[in-house]
Amino acid sequence: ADDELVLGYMMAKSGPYVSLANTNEIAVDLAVEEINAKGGINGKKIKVVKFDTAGDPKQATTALRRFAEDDSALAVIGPFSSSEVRTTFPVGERSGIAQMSMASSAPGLTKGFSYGFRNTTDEGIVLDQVMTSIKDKKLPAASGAAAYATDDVVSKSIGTLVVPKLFEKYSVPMKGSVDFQLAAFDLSPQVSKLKEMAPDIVGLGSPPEGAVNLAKELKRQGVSTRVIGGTTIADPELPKRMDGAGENLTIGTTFFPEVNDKTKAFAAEFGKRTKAAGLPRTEPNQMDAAVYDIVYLYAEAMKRAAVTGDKAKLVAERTGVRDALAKMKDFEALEGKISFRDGDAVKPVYILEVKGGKWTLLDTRMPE
Amino acid sequence: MSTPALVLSGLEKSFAGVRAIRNLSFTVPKGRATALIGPNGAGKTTVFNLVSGVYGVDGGSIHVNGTDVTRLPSRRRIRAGVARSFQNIRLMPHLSVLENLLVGQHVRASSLAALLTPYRIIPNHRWKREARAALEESGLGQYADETVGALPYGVRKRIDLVRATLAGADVLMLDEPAAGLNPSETNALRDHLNALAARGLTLLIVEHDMHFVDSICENVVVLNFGEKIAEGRLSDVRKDPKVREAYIGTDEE
Amino acid sequence: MSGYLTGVLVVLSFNIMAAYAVYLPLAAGQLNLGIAGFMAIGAYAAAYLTNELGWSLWTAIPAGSAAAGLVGLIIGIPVLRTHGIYLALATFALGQVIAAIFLNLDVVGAAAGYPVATYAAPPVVFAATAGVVLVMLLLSRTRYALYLTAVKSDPTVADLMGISVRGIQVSAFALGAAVAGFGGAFYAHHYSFIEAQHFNVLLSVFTVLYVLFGGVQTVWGPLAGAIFFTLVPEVLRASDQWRYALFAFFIIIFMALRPQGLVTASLFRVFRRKPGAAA
Amino acid sequence: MALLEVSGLEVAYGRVNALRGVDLRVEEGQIVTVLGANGAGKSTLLRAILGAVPPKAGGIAFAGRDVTREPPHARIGGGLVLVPEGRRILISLSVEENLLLGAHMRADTQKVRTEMDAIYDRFPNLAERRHMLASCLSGGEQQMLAIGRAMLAKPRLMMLDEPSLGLSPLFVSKLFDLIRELNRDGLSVLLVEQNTGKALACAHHATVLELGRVVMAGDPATLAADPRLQEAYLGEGSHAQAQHA
Amino acid sequence: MTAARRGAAPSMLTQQIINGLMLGAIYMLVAVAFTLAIGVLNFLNFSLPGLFMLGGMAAFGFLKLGWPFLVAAGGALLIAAFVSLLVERLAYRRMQGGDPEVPLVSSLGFLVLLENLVLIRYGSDQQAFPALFPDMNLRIGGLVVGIAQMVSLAISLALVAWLSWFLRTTNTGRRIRTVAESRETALLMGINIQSLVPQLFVASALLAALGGLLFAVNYQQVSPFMGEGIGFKGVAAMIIGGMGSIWGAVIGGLLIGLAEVLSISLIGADVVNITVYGLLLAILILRPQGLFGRPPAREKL
Ligand SMILES: Nc1ncnc2c1ncn2[C@@H]1O[C@H](COP(=O)(O)OP(=O)(O)OP(=O)(O)O)[C@@H](O)[C@H]1O
Ligand SMILES: Nc1ncnc2c1ncn2[C@@H]1O[C@H](COP(=O)(O)OP(=O)(O)OP(=O)(O)O)[C@@H](O)[C@H]1O
Ligand SMILES: [Mg+2]
Ligand SMILES: [Mg+2]
Repeated sequence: ADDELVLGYMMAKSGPYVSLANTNEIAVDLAVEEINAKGGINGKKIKVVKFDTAGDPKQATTALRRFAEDDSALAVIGPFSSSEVRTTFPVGERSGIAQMSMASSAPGLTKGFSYGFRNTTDEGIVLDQVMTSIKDKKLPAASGAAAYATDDVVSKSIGTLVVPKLFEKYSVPMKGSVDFQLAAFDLSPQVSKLKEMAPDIVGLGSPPEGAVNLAKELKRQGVSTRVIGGTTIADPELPKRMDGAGENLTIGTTFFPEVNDKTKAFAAEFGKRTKAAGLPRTEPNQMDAAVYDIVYLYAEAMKRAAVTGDKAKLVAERTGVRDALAKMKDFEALEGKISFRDGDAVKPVYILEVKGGKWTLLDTRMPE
Repeated sequence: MSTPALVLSGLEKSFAGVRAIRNLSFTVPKGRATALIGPNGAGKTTVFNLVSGVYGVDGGSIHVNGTDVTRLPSRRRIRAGVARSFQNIRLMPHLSVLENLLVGQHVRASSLAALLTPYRIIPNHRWKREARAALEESGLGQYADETVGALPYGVRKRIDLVRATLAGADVLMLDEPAAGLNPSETNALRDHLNALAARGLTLLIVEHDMHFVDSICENVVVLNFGEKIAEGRLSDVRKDPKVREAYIGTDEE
Repeated sequence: MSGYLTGVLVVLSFNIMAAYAVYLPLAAGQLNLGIAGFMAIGAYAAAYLTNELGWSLWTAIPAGSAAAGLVGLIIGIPVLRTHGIYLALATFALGQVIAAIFLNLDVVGAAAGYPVATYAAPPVVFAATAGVVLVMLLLSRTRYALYLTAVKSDPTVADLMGISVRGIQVSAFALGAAVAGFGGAFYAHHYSFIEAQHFNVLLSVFTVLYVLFGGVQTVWGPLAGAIFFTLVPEVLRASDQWRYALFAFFIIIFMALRPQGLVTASLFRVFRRKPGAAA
Repeated sequence: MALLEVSGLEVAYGRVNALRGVDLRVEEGQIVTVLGANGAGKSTLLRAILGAVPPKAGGIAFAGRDVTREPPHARIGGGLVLVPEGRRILISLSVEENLLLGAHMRADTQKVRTEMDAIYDRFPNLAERRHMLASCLSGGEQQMLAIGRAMLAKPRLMMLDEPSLGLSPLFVSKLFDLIRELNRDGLSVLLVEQNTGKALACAHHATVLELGRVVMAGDPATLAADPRLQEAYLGEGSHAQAQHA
Repeated sequence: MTAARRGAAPSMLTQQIINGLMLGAIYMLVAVAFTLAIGVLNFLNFSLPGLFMLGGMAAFGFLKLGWPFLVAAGGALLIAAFVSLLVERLAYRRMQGGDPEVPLVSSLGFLVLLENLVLIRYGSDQQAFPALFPDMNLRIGGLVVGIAQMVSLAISLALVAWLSWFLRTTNTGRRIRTVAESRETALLMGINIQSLVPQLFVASALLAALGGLLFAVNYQQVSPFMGEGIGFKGVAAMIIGGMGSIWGAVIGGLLIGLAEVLSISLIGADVVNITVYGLLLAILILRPQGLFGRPPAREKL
């Protein structure tokens, strides 16, 4: 209807990313409810149309086509994964509709797209902050090694580019690297190699599963080293899943529930709603926070562009939303102050460490 | 005298050290029917398999219409002029009768154009017409579009024969064509074969029914343990004590 | 046309092309579980040609298809020494190896994937698919198709009938690979991005699945299977997390009731008989 | 009471009616032969008696028991054994394993061994090839194997579907001798044969099938003399044979 | 320093070989399960990876309910056996007489169904399977050997030995081989297919589920998709060894495990698929029937 502002939302509610993404919807609904309760934007309510892409690039383009051509959406929340972003950004660019991903963190995805945004932080920046904290706190860092999944874009670029450069920058001698497949369950050969290298820190590029398997195998073979990682493994339940292993694991993330009252309140409300929905995880992860903020970012952009939701002005208003986003500076969001640089969000990084089987906040760092 | 249709000389074949064919030589004259008989396991089917190239020979040579085919790959032998039927019927069960016959025509329709012509769209296509005619001729017209798998043994046996004739080869090797046919059907088969022979085809027939052999073949070759033990007119060979002992038995007639 | 419908039909188009790529060798008795590998070859080759060498879509796509066909031909010759389940597993391994090679090939982005600049719009994809279906329909009416069945059902006898069994097998394998490459090349240029991870075993296996589901007795089977497998999950979209479970359940029940697949030869025989019976 | 009693048996393959109400009796100790042209339904009859194809109507009683609803293995366990059309040798098993398969339901291993030796004596071709894969056997040898395999199953009623197919004349004679001999030892036989003369000569009772129906039945000698039968199933050549026998 | 290095190198290689053999033991068990289904029934049973997963996941679920380990394990095996009977009923039995590839469709349907049902119940995450003992490893002079893995190796070998004897020499073995070659003939020979085949399905399901269970115990993890990768490698192991050859499956499993681990440790995980599946491809091209398989008997003309 004309009295609503429509946002499209690509969910990854089934498929490979469910465990990370299935709570996102709660966060989106929460944000929309909050905004609408306060009277909406420009006197109009926000309406979200949803489409489950199952993390599949083909379905994601179908979703985008639907939002752009059938639903008259003003902008699109998502898609989730890097692969989806690669296929939907070109379509969005041709249709002139903004998209903002909540999870894809592969380097350079927004390059060449004026309508493509990400509320995520480049893993290079995150790991750099982790390393600075380790140096600041004078934790042992005499030698390093890299471990990464080879068949995942983000993981591989962390392992082969980010980590070596990082160690060079902080003059940590690099002893070597080991790699594994995403689906690998047996990391004994890799850990046997690491055991021989005996580094102080291991830079890890991997999804959470790899981190869990690596931590357990390190423990089995009796190797003690500090594993550091980025947002790819920032799973609130990771310490629990590692079942006693993974002590000292240190990561950077863009969200931690215990930072301030706002985050605590969000976490509490989120916990209530997920429990009511019968979801297995009740603690918000960084994607939940990111997608929550995306709704607010879009709301702010729509306000600034003074959109009306009038179908006749759709093309102009979509461009208006994009332009307002691109100019966004220090927007006060749940995750902290957010600005956009070349389509990517610039926001605070929280350094967490596993202590006694729990995440603890080691440090908070603002980007330069 | 014209070149013989088939000349086997000094053939040898062993399986796992057992000599199944031993120094076997015989000639099949053109345009006539010759029988190859012998007890079970004598090596008759093996001879067919050697001539059609299913097995390579261990020694000796095979000439078809004067050409040496001994080293020719099996799929080329039918082009050299020798086609065969099978003792254990080998029709393609999921194809229709007509389609089986079309496969049989392959040697004569193997150009790229023939291969890629959508013959099933063209009504009354020439190859289909020919196959149908051949079926009608042997009284099987009604089965043309049936799936082969469900047909009774005797019918399949006769389709197998028609398929062999459609290759256009002038030497036909038939492995027990009358097996599984009842006497009246055997009579029909006899007429069919005599008609083929009258057309100038050369027949080499393996058959255990001596009356049948008698009524078609002038010459017989008798095998036992892979060796030729007799050759000549059936009436003469029959009297040979070696043949009686090994093959026909004494209580016959 | 609505954007959603366009999206779904595009997916359907690629599924149809993949289905025929599986169907061709399957008609000759070869279960090719590595079809995704050949799609990858077509996709990467064509994308490389348009991206790096500036070829046009109209030359790059046939070239990509030809590249896949050629690889199929060269690899088919040794691989087709195996039969039955061994062949299926050999092609499976082949698909894995091809995908793994692209995953490590830096000129086309390796694990980071390969963005493709040239774009093939939906109507182009639809036309290409219609072309593939038409060619398959025509082909199924030829002796070549008959020989595929003959070679599948009794290679020994087909050989004795003078048919070059190897020739038929290798050509069916290579043609299937070429069709896969054709589809892959379009895929790359439609979705503007390819990554080796996409061309995985499951893609191959699922393609085989819907071809068998559609039925391999006639050329219509793959088409029916692809349509079914694309549309039913869309219909089940509302059922949320139960979607795939329901879908699988449906497949099992359907196959138990109709093991020969959706479209069978006897179905057509019934149609053909009807006018005769009326007369 | 008859050993086997088939009444009103009907079998259909889809729309094709292969048997349309067949009645047949085999008394204990009898040899009964079933004759008929190709496609008459002879093989179908034997398969239906064994239970390999389900009947549409009619009943089958064996050894005083209604077995119409029983699965084949129950019937075979009761002594109803078939030498099937087309031999159905298992090509991936050795000759000896094929024979042992015939005895797979028997527990008396020792006895099976001695019986197997007797079979090897009778079919020396098999003895020589006992450890070879059965796929190597010649057509006739495979037929011998199929018969030997059935003998090892301890039959009460042996059904033979064209057992003389592919056997040499000498062996055909031996086969019929064997059938008579087994019959003398108490085995009942249901014989489908194209070698009409020989079949009639050894049978106690004959039945002629045509298009799935019994068209003639009775004493073999009378049937052999029947002009209708002679015309349809006995060529001129075999006529003499039957007379002779 | 250099001396230490020299001392360390061979020990790492030894450790890697041990790692490879242990991994191979898991593949082997799956390979044997596949041998029963494919080598014996000619049925490329894609539900086996699902049953493998079920072995691990169901045990995990029962343990979560607080059941003692042995009961949970027994329950998991039971469930797998039951599902396998359904597979036999709905996927295998109904499809006889058709193309050999056809039952593959519904068995794959079962795989998808099982995975999604488990996913709905437990989520797609990999879950931690509780450790049975605090440390299940033998440590001998710096080498680490998993006890659970040793046990799986032993169980696999024992099962394999018994199975090959059984199939070769017993009446049941011959019956099974008959069914494998031709159900139709088996029926005519009086083999009770209706009871024999389900038994085989149960047996192969038990093997697969046992594999999954041992996997869960070994690696202390389970997930709805854990069967896929291993299932495929298990089939590869079986094929390398040669179909129907049980000892072949053993050698194949160990070979694949070794190839995987050695290529990771000597070259990198990048090449695992290339080496493992390249090995499979090469062996099939050079020896189309696998290392220990016999070329299929062909019907004589
Ligand atoms: N492929 C093979 N491997 C091993 N032995 C074989 C093979 N083919 C044939 N033989 C053996 O060679 C001998 C001759 O077999 P062949 O089939 O030629 O006999 P035949 O004369 O046709 O007998 P029949 O009249 O019974 O058909 C037989 O003893 C058979 O066992
Ligand atoms: N599996 C089947 N499917 C369909 N029809 C069949 C099938 N088997 C047999 N028939 C049909 O049933 C009829 C009887 O066949 P059957 O094999 O019993 O004949 P027969 O008397 O044994 O012939 P022959 O002497 O040639 O062996 C035939 O018309 C045949 O086409
Ligand atoms: Mg023979
Ligand atoms: Mg018959």
